[in-house]
Amino acid sequence: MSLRCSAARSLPALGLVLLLAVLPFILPGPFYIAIAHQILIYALLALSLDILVGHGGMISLAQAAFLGVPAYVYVGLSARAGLSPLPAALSALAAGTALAGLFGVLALRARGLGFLMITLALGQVVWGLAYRWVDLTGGDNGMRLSARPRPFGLDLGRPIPFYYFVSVIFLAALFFLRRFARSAFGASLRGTRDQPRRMAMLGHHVFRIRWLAFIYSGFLGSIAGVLFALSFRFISPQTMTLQQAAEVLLMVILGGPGTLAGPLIGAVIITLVKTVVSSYVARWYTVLGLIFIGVELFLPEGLVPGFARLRRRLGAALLARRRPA
Amino acid sequence: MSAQFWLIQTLNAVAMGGLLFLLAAGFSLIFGLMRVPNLAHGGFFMLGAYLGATALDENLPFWLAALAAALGVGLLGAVLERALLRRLAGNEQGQVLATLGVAFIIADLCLMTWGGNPLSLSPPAWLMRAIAIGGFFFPAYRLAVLVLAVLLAVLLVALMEKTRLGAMIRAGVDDREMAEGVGIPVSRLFTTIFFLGAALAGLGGVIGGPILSAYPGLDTDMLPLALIVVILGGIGSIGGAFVGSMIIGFIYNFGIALFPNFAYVILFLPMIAALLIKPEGLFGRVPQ
Amino acid sequence: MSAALELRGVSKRFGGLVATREISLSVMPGERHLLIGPNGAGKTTLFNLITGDLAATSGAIYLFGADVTRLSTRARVHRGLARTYQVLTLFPHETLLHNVVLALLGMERGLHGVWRPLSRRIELTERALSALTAVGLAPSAHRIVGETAYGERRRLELAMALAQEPRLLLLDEPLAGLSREERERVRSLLEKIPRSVTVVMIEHDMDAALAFAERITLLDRGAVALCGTRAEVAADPRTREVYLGV
Amino acid sequence: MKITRRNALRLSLAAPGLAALRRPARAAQPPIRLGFLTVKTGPLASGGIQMEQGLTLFLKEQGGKLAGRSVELFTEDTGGVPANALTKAQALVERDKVDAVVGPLAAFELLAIIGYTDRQKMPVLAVAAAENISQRTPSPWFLRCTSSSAQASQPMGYYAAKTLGYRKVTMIADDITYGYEQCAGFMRVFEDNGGKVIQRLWPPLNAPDYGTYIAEIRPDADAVFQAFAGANGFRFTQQYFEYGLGGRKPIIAGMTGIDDSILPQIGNIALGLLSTCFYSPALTYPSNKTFVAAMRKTYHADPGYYSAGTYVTGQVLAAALEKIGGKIEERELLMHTLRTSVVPETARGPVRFDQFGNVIGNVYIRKVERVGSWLVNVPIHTFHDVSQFWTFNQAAFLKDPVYSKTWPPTRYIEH
Repeated sequence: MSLRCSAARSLPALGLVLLLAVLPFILPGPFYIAIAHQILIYALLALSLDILVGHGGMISLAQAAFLGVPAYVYVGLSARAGLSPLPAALSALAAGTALAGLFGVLALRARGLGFLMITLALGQVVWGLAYRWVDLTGGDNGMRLSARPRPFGLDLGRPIPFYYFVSVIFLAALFFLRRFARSAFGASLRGTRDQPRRMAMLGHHVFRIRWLAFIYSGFLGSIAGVLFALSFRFISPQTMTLQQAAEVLLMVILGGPGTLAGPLIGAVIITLVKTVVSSYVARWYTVLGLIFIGVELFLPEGLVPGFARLRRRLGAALLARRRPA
Repeated sequence: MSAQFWLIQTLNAVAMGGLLFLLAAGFSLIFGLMRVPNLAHGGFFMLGAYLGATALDENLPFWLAALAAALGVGLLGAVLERALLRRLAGNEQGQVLATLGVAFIIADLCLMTWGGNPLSLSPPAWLMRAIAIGGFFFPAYRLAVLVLAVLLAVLLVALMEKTRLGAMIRAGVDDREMAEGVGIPVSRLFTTIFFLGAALAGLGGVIGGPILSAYPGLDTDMLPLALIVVILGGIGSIGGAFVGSMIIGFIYNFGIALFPNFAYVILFLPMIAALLIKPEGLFGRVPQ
Repeated sequence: MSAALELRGVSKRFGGLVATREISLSVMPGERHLLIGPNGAGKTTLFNLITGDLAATSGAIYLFGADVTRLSTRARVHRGLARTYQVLTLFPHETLLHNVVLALLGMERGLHGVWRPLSRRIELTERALSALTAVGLAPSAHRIVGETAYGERRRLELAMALAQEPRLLLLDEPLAGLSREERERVRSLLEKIPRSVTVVMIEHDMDAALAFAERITLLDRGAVALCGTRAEVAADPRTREVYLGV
Repeated sequence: MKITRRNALRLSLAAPGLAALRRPARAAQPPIRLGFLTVKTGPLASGGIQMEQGLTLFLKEQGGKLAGRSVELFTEDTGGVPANALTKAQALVERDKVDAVVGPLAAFELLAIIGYTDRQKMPVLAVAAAENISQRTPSPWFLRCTSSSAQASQPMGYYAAKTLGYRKVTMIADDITYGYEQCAGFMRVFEDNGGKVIQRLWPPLNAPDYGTYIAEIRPDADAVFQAFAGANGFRFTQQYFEYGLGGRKPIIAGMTGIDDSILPQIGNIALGLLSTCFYSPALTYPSNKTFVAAMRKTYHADPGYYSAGTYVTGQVLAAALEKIGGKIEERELLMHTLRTSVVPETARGPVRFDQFGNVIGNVYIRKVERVGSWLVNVPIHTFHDVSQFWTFNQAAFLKDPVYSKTWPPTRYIEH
């Protein structure tokens, strides 16, 4: 039974791997492949935020900083200091993760709206620094990256190799998050979300659990940040605006916090509306707003859990109808 | 720094504080009483400014234009409460997402209706001048805004503390079931609160209009300010919101005058500090 | 031998309101101690002070001879403290087993891994199962808490506390709201707690509580009105005055 | 909502049937696919919408055709966000297979896409003013028909010192590169000609209020040079008058500070204000008269920096395409022709281009006057054929760092 069970659980995962593998051959052209890898990068950022939001119950508006700061570090170190890609990337990850540690120490003193506001403020401070510290960041002009690296002779400058590069990293992160969700740490983190006082009474170090959640979240978010720098080959303060932070949060809430598929679905929808639908619908901003409202009215737990509920209910209704017959 | 510098920046600070109170009072009311983090508040404010600009274009007197805009935005708020937020009671994430959705739509429809160019709102003619104070000039209108903010604060405190409506609102918020048990129409009260909060935002938009003007992006410029004021002032306290507004007015004006390099973060650093020291806000009770 | 729990002049004020006033109390290892008093006497507040959920305004708290007044809840738990709640405080969307597993995880030192699935930690599952077995919940181990009966949840509270192998156990009305049958069941579970565990209990069911307790403290308006053996307290007129008679 | 916006545009701009009748030889040619990056949502939308107005008016005027080929216009909204600008540029290049791109609006958008468009060998006819794209880090595929940031502020520096006779000036601008570059150019020329910049103020882009800054303006300044963009220029000017400074300390503005698109909103207080720009709606060139009339008729507004920018860009592109027989697909030829041709008659006057693809053309010092029922920035002085290098030696200019907050260093500001 356990064999069958785990096979059934792996089915969606296998489906995703397959889909990502064949996607470049289905999509009509390189533009859509670029959109696909962008979606994966935003989805990775959303998944990293979901550690805080979905598993930790901490609604943060600072996640865009983990897109921006590692990207700045990567571009700065490789374009200005001439560091080779790997050490530059590792430094970027370290910087992003360290920033997460700092954010955690500060933000975890507050709760509820206070937490939301302090993360908003932290994100804005980083944004403001990027804007104003012109010598280091290039101000609003930002910084450019001349070329993507060529690890093992793989030319990441071309769309399809880069897409697969991002896909593999994304899948690895997804796999990690799946383990994370089922691990002892994941269980403890959800415990602190539901009953923080009880968790302390059970001997858990609530602050440390939450702080580590920040670290993991920041680390995964930083991976998205480095990929962002490689994808767009430039970085500017606009990557860290409140708008961007809100967008990532919306991806999580839209798709369904605490699920693996939710942030991915949220990233797909929001990115597609922004990049593709906006080519055809002038009032795409209104479309996005209507999607948010519609989801909250009809599937308030988010798309993925909401549809699961609908399916269960539908299944139950079908069963009920079959029974008397 | 000369005495004149301190004087004029103090005037600037309190005038801006008054403006911020007009912005934040409605947010504080809705959040404090109903626990709804209404992220469409900036949109309400901007919509008020645009409606006011249109009303002024139709040659309505300024105060009437302000009332009309307040009424319009208030009605929108009431409708939103009935149709949308009512169904999301207690679902904080849902409220965040849904009110942001409303904010997006308001921003987009304003852009569609009024175009991208900034619109000016003319204050009443008798306030359109600068008053000479000790060797420099200060806009009369800003002083009027300050006076209005003080009046409004007094009025709101009186409404909440002294009137039957205020007593019913407080009862309904404290214990909904018990309030319903003694015959208070809680459902209508909640709509009233939302109407009032949104109308205040709309009013603020028109009153702030002659200073800020109406332009795309006014909403996102103002929303963080409303949040900061309410956080610093404490949640759900009109008096706190007033004090918070004044504090922000002073921090902003003296901050950027004395530390121009910190202009981008001047409001956020003190907020972080305040939250670290007193997470529940400087003047608020702990929200649970 | 030092006391399992000792309070020295512990007070707690909320603004102008005094919740507990200069409470001093000593509970010897292995003792069964009962806290009684009318509603609002400060019993649960006292528990919260002992666990560290609330910080005492003044006074000192000792666990097994060590001053824990400034220690976190967690540190006190790791010194052998456990409690149950009057208002059920469980993880309602998880299984009973998972609830106990969380209790066991809390006692582990060091960091929890993010890689190894919790379900593969057989030893944890087994220990949790045996804790559930001890309170008769083994058959319900895989049910979701939210779907179980109230009585079962009360026993789950107990199982979680006992799974932590505490040296000092605080029970906040473990019999509250239970049917007669369930009450008997929990009573016999309480009887079976080994003497290596010191128990402090708040309980309104006087028959059960008096049968269980050896020493009794009577709280009234946040202060200790009386403290003594079962017989002494039962005989004292003040008990009748502040509590039993009213 | 115009869901089939693209098709609608194709219908309205091009009439293939008619074209076939008139020019059978060219009818076989597929339409020119023109990409357009603009901003239609968010805070920068005002400029972006005007860009669209200018370009669509121009194409409509041409009957939807350039050099005899019908034009299919692909418009994309970047939202004013660099990452989106790049994605939209990719959409235009890879999905829509456009032959050239008009836009984007903001410097940071241009900087975000230029690496990509260069790799794709895609001609970019930008409005964005970023200095270095036409100076130290040039792009072979870049053309600008408007002005680099300092191209118009340098003449203003000269005019302020020599003609207006100002000795001490306070500068105020948005705290972004565009602001720094305009101010640096103004300061350099102003001080070279005997003036002193005694104060610089940099309000954040999202400053709620300028009262604090206005109160700080030094009393001994002869004038204030304001180089804001978009709604900020309008708000600053209005508040400046609110504080009673309007009548006593003149404002001189950069090229977007008191744009014609916002003049009606500023109202009569704007009368007499001076500004510098590559364009004025009051210019008497025939094509400008047509343009202004069309703008007034269609949009009830005068053209400003952004709409004139795309209109002139359209004229320059049209002239080049005429020269090469509409062969826009031959991009090297197109770029070469664009950069080497002299267009004697655009709405802004005659233009030609330097080796970096930046325009050489007139810069006008303008004064707000009432012309009929309209407030208009009327030219009062013309600097002819102004280059982005002003009168400086180009080689020496390029050896210096790019204009910024720290270059050139301030000489007369006390710290």
